[in-house]
Amino acid sequence: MARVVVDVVMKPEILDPQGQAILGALGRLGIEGVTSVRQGKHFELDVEDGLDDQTLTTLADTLLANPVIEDFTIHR
Amino acid sequence: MARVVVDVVMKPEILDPQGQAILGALGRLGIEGVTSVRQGKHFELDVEDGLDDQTLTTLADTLLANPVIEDFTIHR
Amino acid sequence: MTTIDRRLGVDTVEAAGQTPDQAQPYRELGVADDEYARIKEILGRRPTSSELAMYSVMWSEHCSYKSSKVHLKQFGQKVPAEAKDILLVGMGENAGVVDIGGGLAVTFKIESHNHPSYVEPHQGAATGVGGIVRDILTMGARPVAVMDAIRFGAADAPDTARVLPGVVSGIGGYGNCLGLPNIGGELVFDPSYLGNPLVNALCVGVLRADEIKLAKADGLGSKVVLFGARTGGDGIGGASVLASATFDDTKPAKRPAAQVGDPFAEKVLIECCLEIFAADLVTGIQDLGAAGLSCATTELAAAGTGGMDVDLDLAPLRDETLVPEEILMSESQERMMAVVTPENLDAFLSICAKWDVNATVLGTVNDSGRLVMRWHGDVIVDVPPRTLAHEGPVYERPIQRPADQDELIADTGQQLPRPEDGDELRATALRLIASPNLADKTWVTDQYDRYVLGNTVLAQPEDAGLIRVSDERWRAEHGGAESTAGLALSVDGNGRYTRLDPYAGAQLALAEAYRNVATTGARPLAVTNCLNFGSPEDPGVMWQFAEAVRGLADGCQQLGIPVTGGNVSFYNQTGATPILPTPVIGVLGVIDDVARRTPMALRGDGAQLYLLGDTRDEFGGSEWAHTEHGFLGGTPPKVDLERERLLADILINASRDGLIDAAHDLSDGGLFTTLAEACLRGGAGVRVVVPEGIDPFVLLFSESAGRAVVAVPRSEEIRFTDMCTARGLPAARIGVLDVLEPAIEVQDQFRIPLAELRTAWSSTLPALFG
Amino acid sequence: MTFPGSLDDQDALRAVRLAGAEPVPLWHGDKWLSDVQAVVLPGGFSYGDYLRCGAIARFAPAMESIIDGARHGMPVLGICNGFQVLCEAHLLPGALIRNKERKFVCRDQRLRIERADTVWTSDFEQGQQVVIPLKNGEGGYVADERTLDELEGQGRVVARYLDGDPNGSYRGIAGISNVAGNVVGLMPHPEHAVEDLTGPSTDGLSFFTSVLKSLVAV
Ligand SMILES: Nc1ncnc2c1ncn2[C@@H]1O[C@H](COP(=O)(O)OP(=O)(O)O)[C@@H](O)[C@H]1O
Ligand SMILES: [Mg+2]
Repeated sequence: MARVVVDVVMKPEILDPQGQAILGALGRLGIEGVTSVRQGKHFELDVEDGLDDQTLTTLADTLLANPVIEDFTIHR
Repeated sequence: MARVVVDVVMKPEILDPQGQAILGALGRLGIEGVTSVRQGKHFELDVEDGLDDQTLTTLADTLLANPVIEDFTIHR
Repeated sequence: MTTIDRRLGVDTVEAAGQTPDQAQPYRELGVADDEYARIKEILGRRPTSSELAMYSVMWSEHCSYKSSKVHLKQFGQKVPAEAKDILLVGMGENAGVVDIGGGLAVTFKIESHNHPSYVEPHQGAATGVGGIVRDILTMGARPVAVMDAIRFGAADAPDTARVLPGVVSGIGGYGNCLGLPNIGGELVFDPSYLGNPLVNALCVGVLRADEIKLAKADGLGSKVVLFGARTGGDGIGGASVLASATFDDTKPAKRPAAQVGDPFAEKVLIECCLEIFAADLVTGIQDLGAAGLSCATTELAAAGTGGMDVDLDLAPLRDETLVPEEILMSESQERMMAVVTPENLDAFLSICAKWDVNATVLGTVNDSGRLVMRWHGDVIVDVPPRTLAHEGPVYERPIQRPADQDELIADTGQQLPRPEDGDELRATALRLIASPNLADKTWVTDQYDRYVLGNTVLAQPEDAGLIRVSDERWRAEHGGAESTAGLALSVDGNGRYTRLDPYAGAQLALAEAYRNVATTGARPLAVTNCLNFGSPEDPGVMWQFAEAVRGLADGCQQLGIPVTGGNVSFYNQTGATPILPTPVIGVLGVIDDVARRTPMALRGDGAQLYLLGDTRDEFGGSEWAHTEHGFLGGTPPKVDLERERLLADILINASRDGLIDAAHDLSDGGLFTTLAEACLRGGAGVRVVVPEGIDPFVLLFSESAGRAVVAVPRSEEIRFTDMCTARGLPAARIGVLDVLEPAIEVQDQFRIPLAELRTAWSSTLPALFG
Repeated sequence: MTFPGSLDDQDALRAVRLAGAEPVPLWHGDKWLSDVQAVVLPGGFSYGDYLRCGAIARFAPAMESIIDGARHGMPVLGICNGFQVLCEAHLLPGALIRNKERKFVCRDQRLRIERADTVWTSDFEQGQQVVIPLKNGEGGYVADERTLDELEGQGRVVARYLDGDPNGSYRGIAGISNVAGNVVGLMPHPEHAVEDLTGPSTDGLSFFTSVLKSLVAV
């Protein structure tokens, strides 16, 4: 049994309303020194050791992320 | 200028409908060997080197995560 | 991974017999000494900790209504004669059911989720919607619409900025995802709600009059099925003392501080149940809400053949560390319990499978008169179910009219400076219409889907929501044609009026909801209510409560519409300071032909504007005193329910006979607010003439009850005024519609172009909440 | 087509009926479409859509035959969630993301019909302005510049928002079609604008009469 983490973020060219909003809120909170925020998704999977990287990639690529607008990274 | 990553996940005892839905879909996709999925948020921040951990924690605690139902980890 | 013996440390009936004097943490569970003594007397031994858990939740204020019961009885005792035959199911069931004719019935109810919405606004409000929808579903009805009445602290208070957006996104997020149109509600700001917002959600459902489902476990050998979401450690704060008690010193795993709703799970649960109902596969059904399994099992068992055997360890868990006490108290959402005869079981389970709904047979119905629960074979619960479900404690709480009440009433606010000339009236009008309580609410309501299901005829900002009673099955039964019948609903409350006079305040809320329904042309039929008050242990609060209930019961009797159900929410206070006493009243009405409904919008040219009812100098508890002077004192507007009945009759007949183009009732803010809302809705302006002998300020801002404004086409003017004269309803012609250069113009006083008015009205909430 | 979390399927059936066609309810779990001539993917939250709207629906058994039918010219209209599903299934380019305002929005929306020559819009005038309810939480249409230019260049933008864009859609795009024009995705809800009694207009009906005419024509 292993823990796999998949992080999904919007491609840079796609605007990210959530990130923008947080950046805006920072100002109101008087927190300085943050120049950019982007929000993505974070998945924690428990997988059986048998599961190969191939399958994991398909999983991330077809389900967890939408390649049209998102990039993903798998941490095993 | 440094890249800081904050991951936010539902507290383990809290229901995570997102994760449940994905787990269900895996079955339909015919992907086996994944025993649990939890979906959280992934934030990528560009911060000035001056920004101290203290401030980062406040930020994560007030803006990025909802402490009532979520835990967060900061990777600097 | 080592599997721990799940039986370890679990208290059993046998153990309870052997250790009669073992100390139990009943006080921590909110069980009083005498209540604990009574439990022992009932059982003839000390309760097991599972039984104690069950008694503690079932005998809690929330589930047992122990402080309110003695007052709520009046609703049953005072059911109006004319209403007896339409009331198919009265109070006590999950929700009341009324007959609307044509073989159809309607069930509706309003419920509070105040405290959870303060702790976690989004999820708290969301699960509030989920809970009330399951109540309606449980009656065998298809939920067809929701409404929400929400109250917060001062609009500009920082915590309001935290709570309100979350509450609104929670109500929207959950309701939208269920595909239920939101057709109305209330949004009110008052400092007294700052530490204790009110989130009251209403749901209405439609069913066949002969297909009502009840919460009873009938039929020897019938199976008890738990279906829907798995059980987690949600909402069991109290149980932790038991958990730690059973585990001696070993701490139990962490339990959730807030519940998360899963609207998708609820959506499939709804469709699954409706398919099961259509196939007539259940003899009894109960939703799991507060007190979860404890409530469902005891109420089902108490109402049916009399006994039930349950294997609690079969309940599917989300968290394997849960102990029986916690499973029994868990309030995890999106769960239902059904009673199914053995021959129907397979069909039942296959429908659950079709919808991917998890279903487990937990037990069997018997006639032992006992509810027995086992945990891996050991008996951990053996109780007479009625003693939990129906024979809980009943309190006659001390009642004491608050000392400051007379003082409050004595200071009528006559001394408050009033606008003196046209310019001051104009400025006052613009400030009022821009004040948070009167301003445009679309910032909230645009987050709610009002179109889904395709039957919404009127929704916010109309006086009442109005939906067509039409569904697939109805059309199938009627050759594809849509039904013309409609349901109208309005919810209203006024904490300031109720603070000044709880009896009158409850009746004024009732009257406003009743008037709102009639304004659309629908005939008011039945009432639901959500009573939000402070601590019942405070004699002053208990007086407010008793008076409000008496006022509501008397009012319903006089209006001839029965109370079908409702909900009591006590302990709404910050420290020792209670909220304004806030009964929120929902009135349901019916209309034969939805095409005949009267909209609020003033459109077109030339129609004559009539003000119906009497306008008096009444500013006690008014929006004007509140926003302009932050003042609360005097007495609320006079209640005249006979007049409300007459006004409703006129509005309903006028709609049926097509005598009026538009109607909008008068409430918070008075005539000016009503005109502004109606003009901005339709785009037409009005030229108002102040009738002889009335002060313009009083005309524009007084909150006298029993009034409405109607637009009468010239062609119908005689017929309409004759009708009013014949029936003795004062109808004063106060002006005419005007579409060229639309504005609200009050002769010799002021003129406000609609554009300016719209800006003032619609900028407030966006400026506050983004 | 009804997915477990579909919400506007009843409305879609009603709209089809009011347009004069015979509505056939389809179930996401059925592999084969009973011989229908066109498919409407209605609004809702097909599978809860906590991950991404339409992400899971795309894999529904029924989607195989729909994707197949669409590739062979069967008219398919995806409304709101249906639009999201079509994008996830790569029958349409781009994607739909969280509204710019990060709030669900439900309002009567003015649109301009940019293409009156698809099977779903032939009953409109080119450039006709219509009012149709918009209600979505993830309705921001996004795609890379190349794709956007391609859509514009090939005239595949079917409808555009007027009075400022309500959800952050690039270039105010409210609806697009595939190259052949038989597959259309639309964020606003025409099925909610088919009766005077319940809608802000009856403008939505033309989407359904359009496809009916083109089908009886062949
Ligand atoms: N929280 C809410 N949810 C839905 N609709 C609301 C809400 N608050 C106010 N509304 C709607 O806004 C309109 C104006 O509200 P209000 O002035 O209280 O109406 P009335 O005075 O006729 O009771 C009504 O149609 C009401 O249903
Ligand atoms: Mg009203």
